[in-house]
Amino acid sequence: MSERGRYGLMAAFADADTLVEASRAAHKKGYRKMDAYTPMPIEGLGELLGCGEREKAKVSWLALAGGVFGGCCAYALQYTSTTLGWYFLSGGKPANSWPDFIIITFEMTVLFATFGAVFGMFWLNGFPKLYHPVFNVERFSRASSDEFFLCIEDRDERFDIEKTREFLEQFKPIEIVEVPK
Amino acid sequence: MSVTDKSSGNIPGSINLATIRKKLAGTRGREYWKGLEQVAETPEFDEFLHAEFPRLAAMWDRKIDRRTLLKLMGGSVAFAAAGLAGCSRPIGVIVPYVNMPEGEIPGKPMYFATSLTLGGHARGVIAESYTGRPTFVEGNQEHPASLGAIDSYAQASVEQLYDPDRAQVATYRTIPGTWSAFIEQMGFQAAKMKASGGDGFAILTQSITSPSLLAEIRQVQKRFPKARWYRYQPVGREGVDAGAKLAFGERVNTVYHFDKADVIVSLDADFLGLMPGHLAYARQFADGRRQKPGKPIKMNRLYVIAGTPTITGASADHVLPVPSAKIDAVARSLAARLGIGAAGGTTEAQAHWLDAVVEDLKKHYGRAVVVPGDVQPPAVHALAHAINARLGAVGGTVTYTEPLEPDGAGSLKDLTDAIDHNEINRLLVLGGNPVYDAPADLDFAGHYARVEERIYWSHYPNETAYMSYWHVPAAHELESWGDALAYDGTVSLTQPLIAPLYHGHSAYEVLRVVSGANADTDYDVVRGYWRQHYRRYASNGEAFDAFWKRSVQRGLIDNSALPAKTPHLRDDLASRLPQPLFRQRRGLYLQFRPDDSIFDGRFANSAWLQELPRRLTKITWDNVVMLSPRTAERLGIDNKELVVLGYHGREVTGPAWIMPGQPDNAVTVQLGYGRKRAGRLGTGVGFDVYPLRRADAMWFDDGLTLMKTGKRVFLATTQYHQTMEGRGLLRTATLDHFRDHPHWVDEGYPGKPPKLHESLYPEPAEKPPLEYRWAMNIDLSTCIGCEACVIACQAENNIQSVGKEEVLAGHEMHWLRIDRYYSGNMEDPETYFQPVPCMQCENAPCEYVCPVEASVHAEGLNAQVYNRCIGTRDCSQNCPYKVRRFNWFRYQTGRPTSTPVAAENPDVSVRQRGIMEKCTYCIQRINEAKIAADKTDRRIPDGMVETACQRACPTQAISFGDLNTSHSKINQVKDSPLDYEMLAEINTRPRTSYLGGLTNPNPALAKKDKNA
Amino acid sequence: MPQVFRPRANAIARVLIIFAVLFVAIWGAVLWGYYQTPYVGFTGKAPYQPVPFSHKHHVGALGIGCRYCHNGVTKSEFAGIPPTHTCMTCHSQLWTNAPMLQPVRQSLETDTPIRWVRVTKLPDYVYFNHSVHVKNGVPCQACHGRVDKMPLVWKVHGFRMRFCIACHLNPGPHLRPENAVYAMGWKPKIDPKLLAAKLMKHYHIKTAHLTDCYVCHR
Amino acid sequence: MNPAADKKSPLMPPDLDLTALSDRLVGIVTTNKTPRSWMYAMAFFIFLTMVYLFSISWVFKTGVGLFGLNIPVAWEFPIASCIWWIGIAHAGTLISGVLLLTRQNWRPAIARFAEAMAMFAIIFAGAYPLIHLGRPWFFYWLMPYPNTQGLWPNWKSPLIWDFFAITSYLLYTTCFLYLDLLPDFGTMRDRAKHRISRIFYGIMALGWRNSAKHWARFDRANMILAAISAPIVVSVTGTISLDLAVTIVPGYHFTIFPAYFVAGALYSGFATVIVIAVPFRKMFGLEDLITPRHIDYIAKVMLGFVLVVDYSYMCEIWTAFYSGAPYYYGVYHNRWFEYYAPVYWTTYFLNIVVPQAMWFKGVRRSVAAMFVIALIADLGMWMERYFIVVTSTNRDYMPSAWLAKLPTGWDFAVLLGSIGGFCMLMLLFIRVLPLISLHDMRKLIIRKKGNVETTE
Repeated sequence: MSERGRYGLMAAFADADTLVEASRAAHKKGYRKMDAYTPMPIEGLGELLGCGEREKAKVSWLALAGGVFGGCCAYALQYTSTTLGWYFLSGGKPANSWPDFIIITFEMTVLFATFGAVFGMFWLNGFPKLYHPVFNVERFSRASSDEFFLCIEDRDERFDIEKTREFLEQFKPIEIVEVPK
Repeated sequence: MSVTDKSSGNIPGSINLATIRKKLAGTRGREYWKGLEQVAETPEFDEFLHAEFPRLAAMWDRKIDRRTLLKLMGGSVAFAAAGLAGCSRPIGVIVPYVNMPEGEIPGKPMYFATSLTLGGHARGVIAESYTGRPTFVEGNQEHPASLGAIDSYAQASVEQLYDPDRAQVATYRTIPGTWSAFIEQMGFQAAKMKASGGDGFAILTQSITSPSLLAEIRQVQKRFPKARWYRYQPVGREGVDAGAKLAFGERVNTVYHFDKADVIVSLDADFLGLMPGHLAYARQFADGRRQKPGKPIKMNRLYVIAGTPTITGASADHVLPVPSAKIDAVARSLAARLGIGAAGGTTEAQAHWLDAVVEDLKKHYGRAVVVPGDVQPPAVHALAHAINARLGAVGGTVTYTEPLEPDGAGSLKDLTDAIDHNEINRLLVLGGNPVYDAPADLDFAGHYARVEERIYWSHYPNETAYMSYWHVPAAHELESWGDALAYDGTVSLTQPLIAPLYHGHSAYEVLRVVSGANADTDYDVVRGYWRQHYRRYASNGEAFDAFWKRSVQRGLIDNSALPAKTPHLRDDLASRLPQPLFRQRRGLYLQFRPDDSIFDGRFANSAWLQELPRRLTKITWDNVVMLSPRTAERLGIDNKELVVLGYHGREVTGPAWIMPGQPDNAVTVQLGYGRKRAGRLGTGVGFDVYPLRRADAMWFDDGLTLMKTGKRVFLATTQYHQTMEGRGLLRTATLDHFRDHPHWVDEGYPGKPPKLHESLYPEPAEKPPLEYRWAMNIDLSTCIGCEACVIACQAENNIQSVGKEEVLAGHEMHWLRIDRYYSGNMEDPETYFQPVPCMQCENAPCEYVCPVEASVHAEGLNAQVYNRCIGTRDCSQNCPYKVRRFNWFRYQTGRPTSTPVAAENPDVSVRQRGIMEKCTYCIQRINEAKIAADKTDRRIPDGMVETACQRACPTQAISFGDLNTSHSKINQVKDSPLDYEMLAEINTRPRTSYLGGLTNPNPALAKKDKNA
Repeated sequence: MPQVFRPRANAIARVLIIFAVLFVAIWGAVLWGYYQTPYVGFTGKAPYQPVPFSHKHHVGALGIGCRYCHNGVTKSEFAGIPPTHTCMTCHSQLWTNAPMLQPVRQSLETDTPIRWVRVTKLPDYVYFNHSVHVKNGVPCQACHGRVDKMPLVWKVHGFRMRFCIACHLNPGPHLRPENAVYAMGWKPKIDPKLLAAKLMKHYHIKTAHLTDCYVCHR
Repeated sequence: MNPAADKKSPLMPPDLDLTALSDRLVGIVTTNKTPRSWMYAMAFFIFLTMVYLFSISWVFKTGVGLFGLNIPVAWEFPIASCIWWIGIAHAGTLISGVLLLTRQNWRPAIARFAEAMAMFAIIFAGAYPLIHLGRPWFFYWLMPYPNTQGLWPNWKSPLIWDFFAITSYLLYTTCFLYLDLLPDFGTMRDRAKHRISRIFYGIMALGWRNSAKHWARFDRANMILAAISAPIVVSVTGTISLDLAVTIVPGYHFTIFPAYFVAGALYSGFATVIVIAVPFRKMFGLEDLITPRHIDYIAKVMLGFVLVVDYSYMCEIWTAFYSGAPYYYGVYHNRWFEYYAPVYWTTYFLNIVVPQAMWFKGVRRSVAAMFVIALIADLGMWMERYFIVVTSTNRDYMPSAWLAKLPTGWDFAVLLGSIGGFCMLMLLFIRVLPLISLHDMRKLIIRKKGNVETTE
């Protein structure tokens, strides 16, 4: 038990099914501040752990915002730089040759949508977050390859070290550890 | 270009004289003009870097700044700025005059009327000079032999002037000596000669028409009665003189007037290409073919009996290919048909052809003319004189004057004989290059070596110079005073634009020094001569100074043309005619011709001329052995295959060229190549044919053998595809067809551009309307393919030459090219020329593909902004006319082919490596005119702006002007029913258009239907 | 244990990201600023001259007109640098043996030009024509500044393409009546806007194609 | 996932569980004994890279005249190669994007290095047009930035479209690849041996900790990028084809070009995936993860696209002759009978006749055969790009300007050099990161167990 206090209680499971079962139970039991750690995405876990459709939609919205921003800027730049101020006659085409401007507008839309999605995801996930208490657990390194973890956090008002441990025991985890902050 | 000067045509005489006196007095020419440069000290460096990036340039050439630059690149910009803003960096040096010559305005060119000679005959030119630096020459409208036009040789004189390979200093036995040492030694020897009356002293000159120089020679002969004068010109006109003697018993100068002629028959005469007066002749001929708006449709008719294809033949309505050697026979048959002498042997086809021609000639009594070629033997000339007399041409289409050159000079043969008899111990060679270009059988080199004292005066340290004791560098015609006669005898004056760059001296000085007289300057001599003789031409009681000023201003002496005279034709001419030549042929005929570009070899070191595509073959940097297709077939010779020419035991090897229109069994080779000491460029280019030349057969002979070698070589041609693939690019028709179908140019060709509403965009996309809409038109009926425009464009626009390897790689730079297409059969095809400059499209395909707006529309023109170009080359990809040129490497400096920096036009950017360039309609001239007009708030009057190509064109085939000026010449031309736009159907809307070509074939010989 | 970083790593990471962003922004600003510096534009600093000729004295104090020495300005693209003789027209009488003028006298004696240090120079691919500008009412001052206040002449403008374009797009405000073209520090009496319009009409200036490339580049 | 697939030979060894998977794939990176073959290959490709760098610097110093260029033929090798490289890139994007959307279970094994391939290919593709500039040191004039001239790029120019397309494609691919790598960076961080590498991977992982919330957002972002992949692929090669198509050059000016180029691009791209996969699976003993069945799937896709390409050939010819313009007949007369005819006919043989072999299952399943066919496909597509670029302008409107031009040694040096550089980067990549996406494979394994819903 470190001096920095406790982050939560973590249970390791051998397979995904048990983890899902446990998390579902925990959710039913009213635990809210908890998180599951799995080597690969597992359907439905998100909803149980408070990262539901609304949360995911944020990413989509950011992507859309990015796209719109990129597209508008691109067209605005092309339009203003050819029609306002001084411009050149080129190939007998008018200043605002909109068909010629479409491609760059499109490319920029796509590019900034990409940025929106990727950096939006980073932002929502709070990256970069190089240090995190869960890493203090020795076994946790397997979360990125073959084991499944459920961590009920200390800050959950229902959290009680004994009760929670009992609760987790019933799913026969490989191991239960306290996660120091 | 200053328009004010040109329009009013006044070339301030006295003022210039003042300048020139100063120049002549001035120190070494080089510093002189360099000192006047209003740019930084090393122009070439500047031009290179500044084209690239001004500030970089300013920094790059100084140590401290290179350091700064590195810092800048290293990234500590702020530091560099802060740390070094203190130290002031000189941008360059600016050097004013000490005492500005009167009338000189730095930054404005001055124009001097002067004249340049070729083979002794003068063409008047106007030379442009920037702060004392000649940069450009163009024709002098007032000069009868030029009429404002110019030929490629004269055009290249500027390049030759600055040629770094020119002789730089007087040498004795090739060791640098001094002019004063020369004077000293000559004075000493002259004294000795005086005693012997000049015994053993001989002067060898080229043909000279200069009155003052001839007077000088007479002076020498007076001082040394035993001195002898010989004359040799590799491209000589002995046949002409001898022919006249034969016909009239006296030498005459024949002047033709093609403007008066309806039917012209050329007996192997290239009067459009290079006869004396060819510029004037071309103009007269073209005026007879041009269709003038509102005038009745008519044009003259030209028959050419051609020993080898020439541009004259290409412009002809009917060509009869006959080996030069057999033209004698044809001429006799022609004459016989007109009742003169006995017929020579002709073939069936020839006979039929001649019948038709003679009919035509008879029909046009008094308006017909027969022109014998310079290369033809006396008999042909004599017959031509007789025929012309019989046709009532004399006094009309032909006039005779006193000969331009006096008699009294021995031939080269006489000289070598004299040397054989040890009669010559001191030989002064004034110009020419006899060691290289003398007929081989005379073995001039061998004889020359036997002369004790060999003095040579010439531009280049060439073959002859190498064998001479004293070699004195010659002052260029743009560096010295002089005079010469034009083809009609008009006295043309030469004035210097610059003090000799390379310690050159004029022929006068050399002649005087050698003959021990006091070495007056050429200025004193020429002026002195005319002070004595001016009264004949001066308006009554005119003072000499006024006369001189007037004449120098105009570059010629008014109405000094020789008066016409009518020599009496011998009645017994027929009987006096020599036996017909070549009754039966041995082997093949060998024919020599001066080269389209380098003449007799004197221009071999000129990159401009070497790279100028030969008029018909489009070959650069080489000469070839021309064979007719049939002959090549018969001998199994492949194009570009090396063949060995065997003639009188001598052998020469050169690449074969299968020449459509070349007479069978006749092999033509060009003079002037295979130089051994021409300079960096000329040495070793092509193969030397002088070893095959014999004094008794200067132009043609039989007995030639041809041997295959099986080895093929690369020839750098600029046009690889010779037919038009049935595309309506170049449109021609016969005159009769034109009469019946006035709008034939549009009939049966891809149509007009699409209607406006068919375009996605509103058309035409224009900023507020333009004040000027420049446009060009090229008349295909009068373009003779002489390529004067190409080289004029090169000179005006700082276009670089690139050398044979680069031309082979397809990297040539000429903005204006002359496409040459053949049609019809290989034996005597029709040949068409089509000059192709930038079309200045209004919907320019090149523009919209440029990512950086280097190719945009400016002032209604299709601008190419060099300093913005990054060289994607998409514009060239998208140019349907392929008129854009790219600087693949750094051509502009540092290569032997680079144009001398001093010769470059300060009004045009010198393009750097990696950028695209193209025809700009000479925007610098347009801008000058616009500025001049703008300053006085008036419009540019029609005809004030002339593009370089337009001005150079001998036939005025190119018209240029402003479409917004109503009734401007260009508008009239474009209203012609013959006007058409090339590739109009792809909707590029070119500003450059063409007038469909017309020919006027004889119905009796209805083969040549030129209707494409 | 899988923990690789210390808690403070998070903070550090965030700070680094912010710095990265700032760095790019600042770098851009610096570059932009650098191009405005007198160092790049050669402005503001009078180079040393062989003869310390003072425009301040000759123009400002003595009131000699520009065209007396730069007489090419109305006729040619090049305003012209006076030949030694022009200097000597006065200095053969005045200050005939001032050591300062030694180079001038020497130039005349030895017939070697004075080598002035260039102050203003445009790239070779820019074809600026003085005469057309002064004839159309563009005053010397517009480009060369208050020369009458310069002991040794320096450059006041960087002469970037923007500078030229700005005026070619809207010449009006820079124009002056014909009599004031060569004046220094001239102030319009009437409302500048009115004057501009009047002068544009007076000089027949049409701006539509004044920014076409071919106006300055060939 | 389709049950049919299970009846066939498996896409991965049945006994492969999560632990074994991680051990094997991570092992490839963390192992200390690098395969000999890798060493030799690396040495060779570093040499080629040197050749590349030297030749482009020399061209930079001397001038683009070194390439086989002249006035009718102002574009050749570099542009052809640029189009070719971009095409190769597209397969990577498409595999990791479109196949993700369509839940192809043969995707995971090949997606990762295909994506890497895409990125490196774009780098070399993008370099070509710059090398090919007359004044490459002014390339930045293509970018819109406030400058002292007050000028902007010419937005009407297809080359500017190109510049933007390639740039955004490169950035997009980088994002997509990094996103896909993020969880695997996490794995590497947790399994790397040395502290240094752990820190490196740790930083790259940005603190990824496999939380279900991470996964949820990760999935969404991944899906969005996947959805973008298709339009970007089409638009980029489409744009490049417009470089040619918007000109008025007969032989360039065909409306079918975008579709035609995209199909060709994907054909050569998938071929390249095979060309890369085959040696790698040997080198690192991955025969059981990248199985003949994978190759088979790719082959089917290739066949599909090559048929589109062949259709386009015919369509183009038909258009040319239907146009009724002599210039368009000229183009085909030129391609069929003139100087460049051998290139044309070889191309047709390679791209029409040879691919038909892929109709046969035996061929598709034979790794060796497919390797050869794939190489041929790449060659064929390169030659196609070459003849399109060159044989159109060398004889267009003006017969007098017609001229052919052979490539020079520099052309080949730069082309081979770029291939070398590309391979070098690929080799480097697989020694630093798992060449097969771990988390995708895990999904596959879990799904095989069949009782848990994993997202896709």
